[in-house]
Amino acid sequence: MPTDAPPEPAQQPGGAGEAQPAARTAPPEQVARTRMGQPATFLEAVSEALWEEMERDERVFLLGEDIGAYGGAFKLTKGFLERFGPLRVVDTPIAEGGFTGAAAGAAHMGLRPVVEMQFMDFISPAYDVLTNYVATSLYRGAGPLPLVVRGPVGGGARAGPFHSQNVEMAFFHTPGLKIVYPSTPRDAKGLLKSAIRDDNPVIFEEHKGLYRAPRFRELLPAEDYAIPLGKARVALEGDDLTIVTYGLMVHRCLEAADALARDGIRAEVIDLRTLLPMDEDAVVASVRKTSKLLIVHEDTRTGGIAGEIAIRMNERAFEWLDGPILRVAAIDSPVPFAAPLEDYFLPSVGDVTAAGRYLHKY
Amino acid sequence: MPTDAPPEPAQQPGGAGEAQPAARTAPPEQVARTRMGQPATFLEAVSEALWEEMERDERVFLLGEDIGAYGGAFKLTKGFLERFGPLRVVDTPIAEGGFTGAAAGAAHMGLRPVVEMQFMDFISPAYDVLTNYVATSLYRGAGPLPLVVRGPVGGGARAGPFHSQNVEMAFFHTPGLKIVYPSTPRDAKGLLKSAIRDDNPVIFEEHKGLYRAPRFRELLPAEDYAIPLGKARVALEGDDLTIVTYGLMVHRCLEAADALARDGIRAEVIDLRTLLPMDEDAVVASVRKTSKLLIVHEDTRTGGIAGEIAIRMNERAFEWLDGPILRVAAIDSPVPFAAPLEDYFLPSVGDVTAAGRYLHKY
Amino acid sequence: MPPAGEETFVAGALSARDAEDMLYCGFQAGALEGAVRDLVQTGALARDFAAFRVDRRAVVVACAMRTPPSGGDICCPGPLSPGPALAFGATPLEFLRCAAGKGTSPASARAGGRSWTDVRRGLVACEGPAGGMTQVMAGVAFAFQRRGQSRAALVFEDRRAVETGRWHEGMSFATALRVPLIVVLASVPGAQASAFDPAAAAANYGLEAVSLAGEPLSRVHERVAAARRRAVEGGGPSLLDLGPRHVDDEWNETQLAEWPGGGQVARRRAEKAAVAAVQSAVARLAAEPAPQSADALASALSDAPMLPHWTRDDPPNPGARRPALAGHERFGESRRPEPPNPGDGTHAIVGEPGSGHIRPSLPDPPDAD
Amino acid sequence: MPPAGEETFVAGALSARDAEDMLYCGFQAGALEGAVRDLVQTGALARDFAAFRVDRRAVVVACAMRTPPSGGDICCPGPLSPGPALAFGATPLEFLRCAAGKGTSPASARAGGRSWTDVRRGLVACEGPAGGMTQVMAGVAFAFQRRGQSRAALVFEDRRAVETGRWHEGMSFATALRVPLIVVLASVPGAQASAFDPAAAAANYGLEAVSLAGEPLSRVHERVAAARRRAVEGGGPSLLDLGPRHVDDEWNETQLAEWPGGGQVARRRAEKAAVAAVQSAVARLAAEPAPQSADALASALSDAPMLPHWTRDDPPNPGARRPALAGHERFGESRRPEPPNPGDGTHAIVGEPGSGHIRPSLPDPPDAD
Ligand SMILES: Cc1ncc(C[n+]2csc(CCOP(=O)(O)OP(=O)(O)O)c2C)c(N)n1
Ligand SMILES: Cc1ncc(C[n+]2csc(CCOP(=O)(O)OP(=O)(O)O)c2C)c(N)n1
Ligand SMILES: [Mg+2]
Ligand SMILES: [Mg+2]
Repeated sequence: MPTDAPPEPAQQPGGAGEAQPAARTAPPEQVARTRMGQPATFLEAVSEALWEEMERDERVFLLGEDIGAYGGAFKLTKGFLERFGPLRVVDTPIAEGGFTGAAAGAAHMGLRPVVEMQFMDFISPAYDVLTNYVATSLYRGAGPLPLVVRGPVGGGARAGPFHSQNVEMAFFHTPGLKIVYPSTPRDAKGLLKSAIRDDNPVIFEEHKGLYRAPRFRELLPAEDYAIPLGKARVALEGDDLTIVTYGLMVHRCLEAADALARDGIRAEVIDLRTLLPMDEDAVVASVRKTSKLLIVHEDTRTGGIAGEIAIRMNERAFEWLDGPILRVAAIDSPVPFAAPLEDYFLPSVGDVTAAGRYLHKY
Repeated sequence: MPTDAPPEPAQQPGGAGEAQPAARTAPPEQVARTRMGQPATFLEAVSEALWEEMERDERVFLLGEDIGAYGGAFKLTKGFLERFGPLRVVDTPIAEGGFTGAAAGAAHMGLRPVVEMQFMDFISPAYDVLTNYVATSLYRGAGPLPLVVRGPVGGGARAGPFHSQNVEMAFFHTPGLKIVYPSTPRDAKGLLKSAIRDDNPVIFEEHKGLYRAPRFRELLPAEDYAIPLGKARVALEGDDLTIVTYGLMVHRCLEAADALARDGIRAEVIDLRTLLPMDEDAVVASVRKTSKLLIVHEDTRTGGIAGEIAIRMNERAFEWLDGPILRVAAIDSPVPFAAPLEDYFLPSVGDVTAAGRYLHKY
Repeated sequence: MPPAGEETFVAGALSARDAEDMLYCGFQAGALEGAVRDLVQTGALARDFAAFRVDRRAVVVACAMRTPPSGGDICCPGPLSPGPALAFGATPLEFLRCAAGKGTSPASARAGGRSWTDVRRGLVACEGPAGGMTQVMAGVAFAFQRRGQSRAALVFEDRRAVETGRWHEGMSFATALRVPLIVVLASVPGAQASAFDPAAAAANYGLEAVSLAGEPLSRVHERVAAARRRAVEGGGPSLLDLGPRHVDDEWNETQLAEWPGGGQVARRRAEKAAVAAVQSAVARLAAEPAPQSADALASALSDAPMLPHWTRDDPPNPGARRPALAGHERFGESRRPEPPNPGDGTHAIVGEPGSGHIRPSLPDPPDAD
Repeated sequence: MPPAGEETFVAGALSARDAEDMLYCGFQAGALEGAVRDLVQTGALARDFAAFRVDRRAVVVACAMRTPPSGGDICCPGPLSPGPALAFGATPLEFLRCAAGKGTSPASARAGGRSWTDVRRGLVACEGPAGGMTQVMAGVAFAFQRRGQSRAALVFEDRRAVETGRWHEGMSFATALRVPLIVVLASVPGAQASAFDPAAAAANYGLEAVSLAGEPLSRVHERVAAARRRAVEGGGPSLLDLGPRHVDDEWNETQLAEWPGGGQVARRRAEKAAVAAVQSAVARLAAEPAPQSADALASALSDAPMLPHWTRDDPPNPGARRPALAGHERFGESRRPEPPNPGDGTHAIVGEPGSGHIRPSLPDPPDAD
């Protein structure tokens, strides 16, 4: 094996020092909304957050399948390769465990990897490295491992059991991880920035149903802003009933709250935003005000996050409860493919409204 | 590639038809307790169940690392290779995902694989195939996949974060799986037999702290018996307070119940035995009697099984509750290695007793 | 080029009917490709299916596994590619039902895409992340070995599956146990070349990777049959690499003329029958009802209803979904046995292999010469 | 045998001090082996450590990575084998602390076994299931590539790691990106031979596996240095196979005599110093206090206390563990900065590499000749 053979040019790092961007190309369309003064979709907000964090901090880089030359399965990273070069937008083999492990190694060396799962369903091959190696690093004295694993989740896209999952409960039980699941473009951008700047590993879930839907478009702040992890948001104030939820379900719950309001029931809707660590104080405060708690999640019922919220409220707000803590969730089943089955499987506005009425009467 | 090359003899199946055992050797010591009229340890009970099911049903076979020639890391399958041959006691490569996937294939063909994880911590590389492929098989119309994944779990053995985990919450959220976690030799044998005979995939957890401890020895029924999955056991009757638990913690809770009894508090201890599906009716019945519920699990706190029990009791027994549903669990941390740290991390008899006293007074 | 010393293809080993089976399946694959394109245009199928292609050479591989004296082999078709499934007896209607999420039986409506596991007919569906089916099929092959049966397992993987740990763990199991498994790497057109050379990947497992790139159909058939013989005789797994696809090369005049039984009459007969079968499937699909949402409630466990509880003496539980519908009668309803439909293939029965030919008896087309 | 055309070992490239460093580390490894055996017998260490062995050739490999002009390399020692860690500056006391679960700093008491990640000194601990560290170290190597640094990553794996999908995914990443990673397969004595040939496994990734089985120490050193040069020059990863161990062959008279600077004086000086260092570590270990259980409560997150909540206006929560102790003051206590102990190595600092030699300056032993 002669050592003086020249390295293959196509595979070479950009230069001797820090990799330089190939050229200061114009920002691609999906990261230019805010600077053009236009409202951004959820997908564009995520894209803007990635772009701005990469411009702000050269340690930030992306890894994933087809994110470079192809621009990502959802075109979320279109134009990133041209701007930041192949050492910061890394096309990987189809090996989610392998590239998540590699991201951990890069984080040990002070880089800040953002791993894309093409669909978050494919995080399962990385379950081992995330729970055993990444989540335990700080605890083992091996230093913090700042890395973000992000990607599309959720049902409704007729994508069947392997491209529709919510993954929070696979990781919710693992000390050392944070889990973020935003519901609006504004939150998505601000929370993703915080996740990238956080010293802990963060799982970041983006609901496909929010990605491009025009009705969720928002004008985002022109300045650099970050939304702190671990803080819930009161999406709607009310004092008859607390509905705790997150992600796409926030919008279903707001619709249900509208319907309830027509019956004179004032529901408070809390968007958790960060699932782990959970903003327990926000839920406690609301439950002590309304004395009724309904939890709504898109993920399946048994072992869902509603349980943890229920026992925490038993621990901290039992005396204030005037009714059972109830939940609306998907049915205990893999995500069905056919449209009528999937619609039936997912929690609907009607489900939430019915549960809210029942609890209010209780 | 000539096709007439003779196969390598060492790797050949035993014969043309079904593999025959090498010889009817005498059963090894660890499966002979009951037939010798002696009490069996938990480990021996597991070993007996495997042996008897393999004798009863030729479709049953074992796969795992070092289970054959070496007899298993805990010597639980010592002598099995000699009796059942290499086609029913299969030494695998170190590839938990690979051999669990292979077990699924064998189950498609009507065999009944029992997979050993050398330590259940190493089930994490098989997380993907278990949750995506195995658990969804029946749902997808691909037929039931009868397979058991079993192995040692739990802390207290000074084995550090990678050989001490409890794995139930990694799978509790997955529809299509069952999870069993016995607390006594008698239950271990009877439940493992049911698990092997069950048409669904079953995760079967065996606490290392129960394996060899002489004080847990029990005389087992001489006849073939099976304990149905999904049925809890009232380990101690009482009407002041319900303690729901499972595995090694059953014994800690019984000790705590003794201490409480000295204060005149009659605790009812329910051993769940099967975690999924959960015997909710048994818990409901007890809570409606005692009106107080304490849940104790060795696994870490956040996202533990206590949450699901709490919300189910909200759904079905809220009117009967005279105090908050509380829990005693391990601290949210990987399992510590050093003895004083591990002891502090794990729930103790004192913790349970204190919580029981508090709840009784509430 | 085939290495020297290999046995040569004996056309006579194929009966005329076997040869025609292969033609029929190949033409069916082509007709299905066209039908899917049309259904995407009309909106009956999702846009995801626009890129749908069937590798005709994969059809030939699968047919070769069914050539006597074989029987009872199990095949896992590649992701989205129904070619091998057609050769193992799946019908175009089954494929279209899966794609459209139609049908009253669970698989087609629930899992979508490719949910046709039916071990009776020798089919295991490819489901889940890339690379994983090599593990599962290694276990199928192990079951044959364990029972001393002369059967083999066949699995198709995308070429990039060799990048996954799953694929390697499957290969490692298959090699260590020397099970009768044939792994075929196939690519859809335009597939990005893998960083890894399948030949080297095979060497890792002490195998020789047989490249079938550019080989004529008859040679593909022959190599598969040889790998199968080797596997059932205890020689262990094989890796066959179909190479990058060149659609026009794989099912053309020259290729077909060379095929035994590939004469004009037989070809036209097979093609007509295949096209007719696909047309009738398209028509039936349109007429089929959408699935009942009650099906979504059938349990993921074999022995337990999945309904949220709702009993009279409990406080009613609005958290339970659609309580008005949640009575147990309703679940019972969804468990009513379906009208028997043996060709449906969406209900798996674990047991012994079926046998025999998969093509319906074909009448000569009226215009046969 | 080394292939023809390879450059030959230039002993002069090693300074006397580098050569002696290697001797020192090798003797330290041996002394540690003996000390562990003794501590198991007295019950100070768990019986698990009875089988503890240090591969001296792995020590040589690690030392070769530290030979100038190298610097800033990162090494992940194999499971349980501290040899390479000693070469990268871990102390015998650190190893013994980890094994005994002693020490006041988090790593040694919390994770046990081998928790000495300290990238300042170039150490990443091997933790978790077999095969996984190849992935992590591929990422470390990527960081070097990304920054255009002349550094390389070194990872030791058990030979059976090649059976895991994790190892393959790590190799696939490293090869696809051509990162400066050197993978060494090592076995403890008695290791079962793998079903897989490392040379074939290497070929799978377009690499040539260099077998170091039976090679003299100087040759091992030379091959590693060559692989390192190749890696930092952009030539991509290498796979070195130390082969099955033959303990008596690897650190004997013949081997040592051939080593540059392996003359009697240097050898005795290094050996004496090494033995003394281990003895003093054993003595210090015995004197160290057991860890405080409060340490178990330090958070698994960098920015959040892990204590169960307990505030005055809440109903008190007996589900919270040991409520009497659970005040926030107590947590604050456990966050008090520890007395600085730069050589402790259990607190990782992410940043730039350290440099310089790892051996304390050694006085000549009194009986040196
Ligand atoms: C484990 C896993 N990760 C990700 C995916 C998503 N995925 C589906 S196809 C594909 C690309 C496959 O590339 P290739 O094999 O070259 O086929 P191509 O689509 O390029 O023709 C990916 C990443 C998957 N199916 N499985
Ligand atoms: C993924 C994974 N599975 C299981 C284990 C448990 N385990 C520790 S050592 C070992 C055997 C390793 O065999 P080998 O590499 O031959 O080394 P030996 O112990 O035989 O010397 C196993 C299975 C592990 N560490 N990682
Ligand atoms: Mg491609
Ligand atoms: Mg071994």
